[in-house]
Amino acid sequence: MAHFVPHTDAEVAEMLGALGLSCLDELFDAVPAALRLAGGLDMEPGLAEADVAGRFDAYAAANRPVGHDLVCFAGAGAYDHDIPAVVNRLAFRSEFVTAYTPYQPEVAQGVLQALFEYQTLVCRLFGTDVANASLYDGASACVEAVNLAVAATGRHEVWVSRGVHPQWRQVVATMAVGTGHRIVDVALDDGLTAWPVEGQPGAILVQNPNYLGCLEDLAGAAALARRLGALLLVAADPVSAGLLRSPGSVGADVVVGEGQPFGAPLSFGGPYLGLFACRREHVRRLPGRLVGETVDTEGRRAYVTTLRTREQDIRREKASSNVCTNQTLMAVAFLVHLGWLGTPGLRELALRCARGTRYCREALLGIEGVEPAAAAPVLREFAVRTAVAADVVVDRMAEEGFLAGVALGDEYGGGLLVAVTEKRTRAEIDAYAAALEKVVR
Amino acid sequence: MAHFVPHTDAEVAEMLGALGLSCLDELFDAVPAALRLAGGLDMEPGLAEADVAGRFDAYAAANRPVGHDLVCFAGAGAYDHDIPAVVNRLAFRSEFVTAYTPYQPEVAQGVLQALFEYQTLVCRLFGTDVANASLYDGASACVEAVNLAVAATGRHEVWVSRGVHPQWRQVVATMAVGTGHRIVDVALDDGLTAWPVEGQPGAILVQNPNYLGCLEDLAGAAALARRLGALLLVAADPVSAGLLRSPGSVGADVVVGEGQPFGAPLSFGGPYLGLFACRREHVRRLPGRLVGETVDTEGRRAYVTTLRTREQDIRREKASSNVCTNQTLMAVAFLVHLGWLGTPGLRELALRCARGTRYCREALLGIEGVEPAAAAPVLREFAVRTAVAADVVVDRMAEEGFLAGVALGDEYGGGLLVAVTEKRTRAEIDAYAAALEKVVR
Amino acid sequence: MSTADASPAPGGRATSSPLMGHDAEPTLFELSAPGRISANFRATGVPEWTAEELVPAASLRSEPTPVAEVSERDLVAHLTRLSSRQFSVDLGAYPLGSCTMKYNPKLCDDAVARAGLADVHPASPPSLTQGWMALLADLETALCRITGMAGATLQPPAGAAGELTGLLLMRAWHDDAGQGGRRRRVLIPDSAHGTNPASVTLGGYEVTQVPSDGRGCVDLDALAARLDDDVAGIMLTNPNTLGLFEEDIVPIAAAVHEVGGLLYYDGANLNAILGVTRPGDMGFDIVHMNLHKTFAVPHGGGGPGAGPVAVTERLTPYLPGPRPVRAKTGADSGDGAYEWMEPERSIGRVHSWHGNALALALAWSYILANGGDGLRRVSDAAVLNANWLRNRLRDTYDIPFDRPCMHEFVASAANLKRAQGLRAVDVAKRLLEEGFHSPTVYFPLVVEEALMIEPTETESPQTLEALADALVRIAADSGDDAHHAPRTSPVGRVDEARAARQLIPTWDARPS
Amino acid sequence: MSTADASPAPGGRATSSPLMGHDAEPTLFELSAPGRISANFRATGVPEWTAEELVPAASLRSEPTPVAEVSERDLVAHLTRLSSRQFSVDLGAYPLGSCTMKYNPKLCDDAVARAGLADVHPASPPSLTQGWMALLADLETALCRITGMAGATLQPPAGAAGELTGLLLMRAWHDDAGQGGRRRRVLIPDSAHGTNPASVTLGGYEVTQVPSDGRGCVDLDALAARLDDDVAGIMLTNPNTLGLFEEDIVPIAAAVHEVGGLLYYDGANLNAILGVTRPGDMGFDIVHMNLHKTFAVPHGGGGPGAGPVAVTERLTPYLPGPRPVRAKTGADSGDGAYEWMEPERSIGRVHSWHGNALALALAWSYILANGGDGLRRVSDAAVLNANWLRNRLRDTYDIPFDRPCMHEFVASAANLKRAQGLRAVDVAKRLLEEGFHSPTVYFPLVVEEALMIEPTETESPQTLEALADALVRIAADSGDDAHHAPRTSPVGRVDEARAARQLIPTWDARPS
Ligand SMILES: Cc1ncc(COP(=O)(O)O)c(C=O)c1O
Ligand SMILES: Cc1ncc(COP(=O)(O)O)c(C=O)c1O
Repeated sequence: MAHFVPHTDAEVAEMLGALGLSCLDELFDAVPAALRLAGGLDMEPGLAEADVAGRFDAYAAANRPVGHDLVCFAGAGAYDHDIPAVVNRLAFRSEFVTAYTPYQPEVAQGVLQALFEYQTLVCRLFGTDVANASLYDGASACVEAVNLAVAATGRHEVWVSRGVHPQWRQVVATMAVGTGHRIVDVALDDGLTAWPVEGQPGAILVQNPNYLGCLEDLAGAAALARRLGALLLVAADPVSAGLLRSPGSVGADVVVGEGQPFGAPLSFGGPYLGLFACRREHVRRLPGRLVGETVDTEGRRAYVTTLRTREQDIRREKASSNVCTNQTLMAVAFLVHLGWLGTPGLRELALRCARGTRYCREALLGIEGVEPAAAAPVLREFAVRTAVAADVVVDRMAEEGFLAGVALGDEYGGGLLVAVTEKRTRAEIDAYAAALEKVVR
Repeated sequence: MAHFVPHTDAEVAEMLGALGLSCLDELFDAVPAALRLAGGLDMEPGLAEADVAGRFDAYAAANRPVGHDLVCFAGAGAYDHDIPAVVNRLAFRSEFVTAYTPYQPEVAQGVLQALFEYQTLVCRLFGTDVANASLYDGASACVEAVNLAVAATGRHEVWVSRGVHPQWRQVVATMAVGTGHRIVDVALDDGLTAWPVEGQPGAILVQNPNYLGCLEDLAGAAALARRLGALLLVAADPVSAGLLRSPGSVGADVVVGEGQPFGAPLSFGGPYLGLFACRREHVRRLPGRLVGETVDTEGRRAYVTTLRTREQDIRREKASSNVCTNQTLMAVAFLVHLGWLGTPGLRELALRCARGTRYCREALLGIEGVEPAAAAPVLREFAVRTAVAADVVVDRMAEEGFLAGVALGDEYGGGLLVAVTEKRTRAEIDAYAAALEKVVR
Repeated sequence: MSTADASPAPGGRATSSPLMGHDAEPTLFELSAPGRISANFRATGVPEWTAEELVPAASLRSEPTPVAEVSERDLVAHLTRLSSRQFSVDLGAYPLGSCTMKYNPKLCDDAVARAGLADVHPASPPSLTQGWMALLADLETALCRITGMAGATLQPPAGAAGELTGLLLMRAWHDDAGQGGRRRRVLIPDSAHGTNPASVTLGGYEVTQVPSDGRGCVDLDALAARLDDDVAGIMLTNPNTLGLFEEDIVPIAAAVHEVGGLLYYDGANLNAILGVTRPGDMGFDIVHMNLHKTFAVPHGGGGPGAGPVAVTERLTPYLPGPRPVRAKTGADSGDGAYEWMEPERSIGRVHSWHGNALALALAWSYILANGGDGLRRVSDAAVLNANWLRNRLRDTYDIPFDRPCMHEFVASAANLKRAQGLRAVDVAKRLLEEGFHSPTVYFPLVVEEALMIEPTETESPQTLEALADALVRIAADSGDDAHHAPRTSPVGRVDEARAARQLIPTWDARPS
Repeated sequence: MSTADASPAPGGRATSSPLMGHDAEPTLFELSAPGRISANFRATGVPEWTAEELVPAASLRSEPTPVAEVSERDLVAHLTRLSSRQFSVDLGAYPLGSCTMKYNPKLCDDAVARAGLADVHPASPPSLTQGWMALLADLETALCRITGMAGATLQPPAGAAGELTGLLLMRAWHDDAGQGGRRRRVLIPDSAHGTNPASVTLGGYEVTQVPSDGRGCVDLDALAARLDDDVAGIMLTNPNTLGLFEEDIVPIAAAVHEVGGLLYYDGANLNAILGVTRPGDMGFDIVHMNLHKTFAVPHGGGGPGAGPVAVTERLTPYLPGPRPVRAKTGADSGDGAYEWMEPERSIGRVHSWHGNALALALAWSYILANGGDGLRRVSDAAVLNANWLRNRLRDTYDIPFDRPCMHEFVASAANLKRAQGLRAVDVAKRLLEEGFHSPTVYFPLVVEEALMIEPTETESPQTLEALADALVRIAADSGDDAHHAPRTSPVGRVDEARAARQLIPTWDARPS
């Protein structure tokens, strides 16, 4: 078996001796005899490194990853983007990987500066003043946005567009049971949120592009929010920032998102990255960590986590959030990936996604038996309806070598959600359309 | 295409301006017009990172690597050992990977200390006083050993056992054309070197275990060398150092070897690692770099390349060797792998190879139509003769999912050379024997 | 080009000055130069429609979003130099109490670095993800055996998320029992970690603090006084944050259950009791684990982690879904393919997908490598190291609750502060100079000038020796001198007050 | 345990003191403690015969070979700390003349990190290695196009090995021409790199030095005077080691060919002329390339590299074998499978297998990423950077041959040495303090106090600016002050003389 405990028997004996103990069991005298686990854990003995690798080969072999044999057209908040080599080579250097939260800033400037730069980039993408050092994922970012809004407005009702990722809405609903917030589900009309005109919501939450890939009217939502005295919470796609007006610039108070497209492989859903940003006026309600610039005793530029009094370890039951461990390493990967793309690259990436999406959508709508799920303009993802049920389509297409997309739930009247990234070639899209034509017959 | 040149057009113009030039071509005015390449290189334009990856996917897909689908029983100087995760995670940290030869020791202590520790380990394995900081591979180490011996003895004749890896002997022969050394080929008798009793060789070169896997009589070779006034040069397998007496302890003057088993994947033959070690009396003829311990101005322990006057950059045509760039990074990988194995692990590794070899040899010799190629005792590799030609056996076995071994050349009367490492399970060996039984019928 | 001034020149000044100790590392934005490019894209043959053709004018931005414009070479140098300004477990001992900064085996990183795991889309149908589902189910089983529980959810991405999940399970249970309205309070010891009370609030409960007794454990009488049928439950860490085992856990559990409350186990300190005893045996109903502490998931500079929650049989129907289960084919169960199951009375999802999957897989590789026997050795050595170090330091530092501890102990610099003005923070900064990370300071709150020390099992006796020597050396320092520490780190002591007073949360927010 | 003394405690003292600037990093042997283990082995089920049963007593060693006994955690900390004591391209600019320390693209590391390449056994039959053979053949073709040659061998593992291979090709050619006996000399300019003369000796030839003229190039008259029919050939680097293009290369080539000699091109400086001109066009017969310079194979702290040798048509029959070639199926060639071909008059193997295969593959990925157009951009920028820097420094440092250079130039500290006792070595050490690696010093030998500066194309103008500023700053220092440099590196100036005087080549050789 693998050995991670360095102690030799002689050293153990010597150390026990220093403590006046005769055996290791005596270390646990404080544990009542009745609670002692007789016979130890009911688990197999430890494996050698090579045997662990063998087990994982088997797990991996039982999956079908996307790639040449399963060309990916699935998105729904988890996108198949190219990740440049620099991301893994840099973000996963062991200094970043094996460090803890930067509690001692003097020896944590690496992580702190990286987070400071990450926060800057998130604000630039979203058009906001401040961003935190990350949350768990898109869903938790939505939850925190809702909590911030309720705290800021004192109103417990929050309107949530059905255009928001259904799983994120489910998490919002789960957490609302604890906070007691009233979550109002707002339906879509031909792909776009159909807001009620009157009410007393503390906030309205909309996603753009929304779950069906459609471009929402953020300016309209902002006007509505202002009129109702609510905050506008926007869940945005960081890739779309390459082409779309930033949510902040059109009136969003809080902007959240899923950072996976930059730096994180599909990874069966995690670890991903919760993006959270807002206007400066809400900074004292900001959940999680915030890195700020300051100086050291010699006046040299330095970074440190700041406004700590918001946080659970100091504020305890009155904290703005309970988050402690976040997704820092994914934030560093985000920084490297986005830094590599740079200003022109981000735009080019978004443009290529949009082009592939347009090309693919037209190819699919050219197939008889394939209908658009919504007429509203889309950017990087779109939904279609087919005679054959979407989940059946996905299964059949897998045999053809494609991950066809994500089957939409009943709340959307079914259908298939299709995403096209910069990785998809014209040849792949043509082959995909040809296969789909067979499958939907 | 990928971009590795940072200059923007504006910067290029500004820099040209500072030089009083109007275009880049003027930078090459010193190149006679007649020599200018019209129309540039006849090569395809640059590819994007993702497209380069695609090309390499295709190359890789056209190979059959060893693994679950091609269980490896081939050795012949390139062994399929488990490489622990620490090797790649540590030896390939970018500080080691992207550094040059440690010409400025103050900022190269990392590489220097690693090499100092590597040299220490090589000497411990081989029972020698000094080892250099690496040579290219087993073959080049043999060449340098021969050159050292001739220089030390002033005799130009060198006896080389046919038990030495044939490709290493070929390289020795190639280089001897330049140096004018007389290489005498000494045949094997039932797997062991049959030395002439009289002669005036400057050195005798023997490999242990030899190419057929047999254990040579080093003590006898040492006695012979002493009697003839020749140096004993031994090519040794570092893994066998776990069980065998060290060549140095039985009288070798120079010990060389192929370091691949520690830290280097099969890699289609390179980069590997030339091990070179000798008695202290020969240190001024040592080829390549040597790291020594010293102190800095404050008396702190420090390391530096030393006895530099042996080397080409100072000694020029009188240098002990022409080697400059060596295989330092592989030496660091060797250090990490061997350091991880440690004292008990090295012995255990050798033991496991020997056990698998014994088990496999017995299984094969139990097959009718399979005969031993030699009776002499073996350690981690052995040769058999089969009715069916060895190269045909290898081809057929590949279809069965095994890399059966390496076909022996005519100088060995044909046969199949089989290696069994610690990676081979009893089940794999049994399956291999079963498949071979079918194949040799 | 204008001659560069002392401050870092803009646009890719790739010097390693920061590494060599002077200058700060310029930000990505200072390294930026207009027109510089690293990005490149594959050839796809897709028609090249313009942005205007693709995006409605109302939504299309006029200017590209400013990111940065650096060469790949400068990006690499920047991040590499940043890493050289960062301490880590791989560089040295990291005795940060409550954080379990043990060595993260490299074999675990490699185990999960497989396309067959990393390139699986989370929305793929089960037919394409049997390997992942099997892995998660195997991990769930192991975690249940380790904690003595019946079922678990792997969705919570961290400990705090696990806490909140647990509290929502508590609430669902009481609601089902028709007690939703009545149960308003959750008890928490005064030594509890901050996430506990914060989670209680988010769970919709009020915090009632339970004071520690003279021995650093829950005061039984105080507990009894606070127990009533409006109590939803209690959250405990055992061993607690003082590193002490709550010896009265059985009567505590009985008393809480007596009034109909549930017991929540904060598993942050599980590293102390692997294979020794199980929360389930102690009477806990709900347990969260920090896989990034106990099971060696690297902390990543603050995350990601994983905070699975395991529960007793009666609570399994409330677990978040979907959960991977093996289809029952015919009579005997668990031999078919894996499918997703939604618990009947599930509280619902707590993560976008299936939790921090790769982190979960990494923890599973660690558990497999150790095995049942190895996990017990982990706790043996963790507790042995902590006690040896406590014993070695007791003549030098105050040890408020000086009796055998579990995997960590809390010392105090109170005596040194009185004697020579040396505070916990000074000890921490001095220790950085000695080449060690500092302990956790000023937590738990019940101890003044607290130094919470957790050596973990992966540090050798010789490393402990060196750490003890350093701490003893430091204790002889005067506060005046130590105030200047650290002097050997990339930057000196950082002005935290100023950061809060003059908030600069982004590069663009800097006063120019 | 005995209390640790000032010197590093034995047995796994995992502190990062070295990183924090004090203490030396202990050796693996000091970190060792008896009985400590990291190694572990898979379960195989193979019978567990004892060593005695497996090895004849005469060969069996009595004691295990002492290696080290460290925990995996301490091994990781040790190597990680060692890496933090090492400068590298990824940390900063590395203007080491003649070494072409350009940025090594990460995409190249990833391209070759494939099981389909790394796990292929070199003795596998061609049916199993078509991918590798295609890759090597494609690289050979590209290298021939870049150099203007007809065929190449990829076997030489480094430049020096390539040189010797080239000299043996020269010898084989002359021998075949029945001139083996007569041709005894090889001409080499006095500015040549040390490996050139060393290789000549190993090739069995005598070195005849050709002095440089006042312009730093081969002196034509001196050359003519040395040319005779006993000359086997000449070895040239063009641009030469002074960074100057040998403008008279055509007449030189004619003169050498006139007497029946061959021209050897040392490709170390190929980075200057990619897509601009080719050795073949200049009249060279044999060319070696340093893929670890021109084509971004990382230097690895000293290696591995790759030194392919390309030759003109007439010399291809002599190339080392085996070479991967595409089988001719039917009339038209090159459409069948790859097979190994042995050139008719081959000089024989020069490597155990097929050369440093992974390094060759890495270089190929670099060439593919750049393409023909990109490679030209590489030389444009390399030469632009060198000239810009030369121009910026000419008022501060002597520039012996001050005219437009190619990819590098040689400055001299002679003026500073005279003026203020500041030698080339002092400039080098001071530059380390400034966060840059130093140039190559004291080479080429024809320039006193030489500072050979090669910025490479991957450093941005801003980095050059910073480098120039630093060099100008340094030139103002007094020698007395600079003698103490470097002061910010892990160790101060190293005592090289003592290392040679009191040789300590291994840990075991230390005086105790
Ligand atoms: C005792 C205790 N409980 C809970 C937590 C919170 O866990 P996490 O940081 O994973 O959210 C921590 C982590 O610091 C802890 O130490
Ligand atoms: C001009 C020149 N020639 C030859 C060589 C030798 O090449 P290698 O170090 O790859 O053997 C070098 C390398 O430093 C060089 O600079």
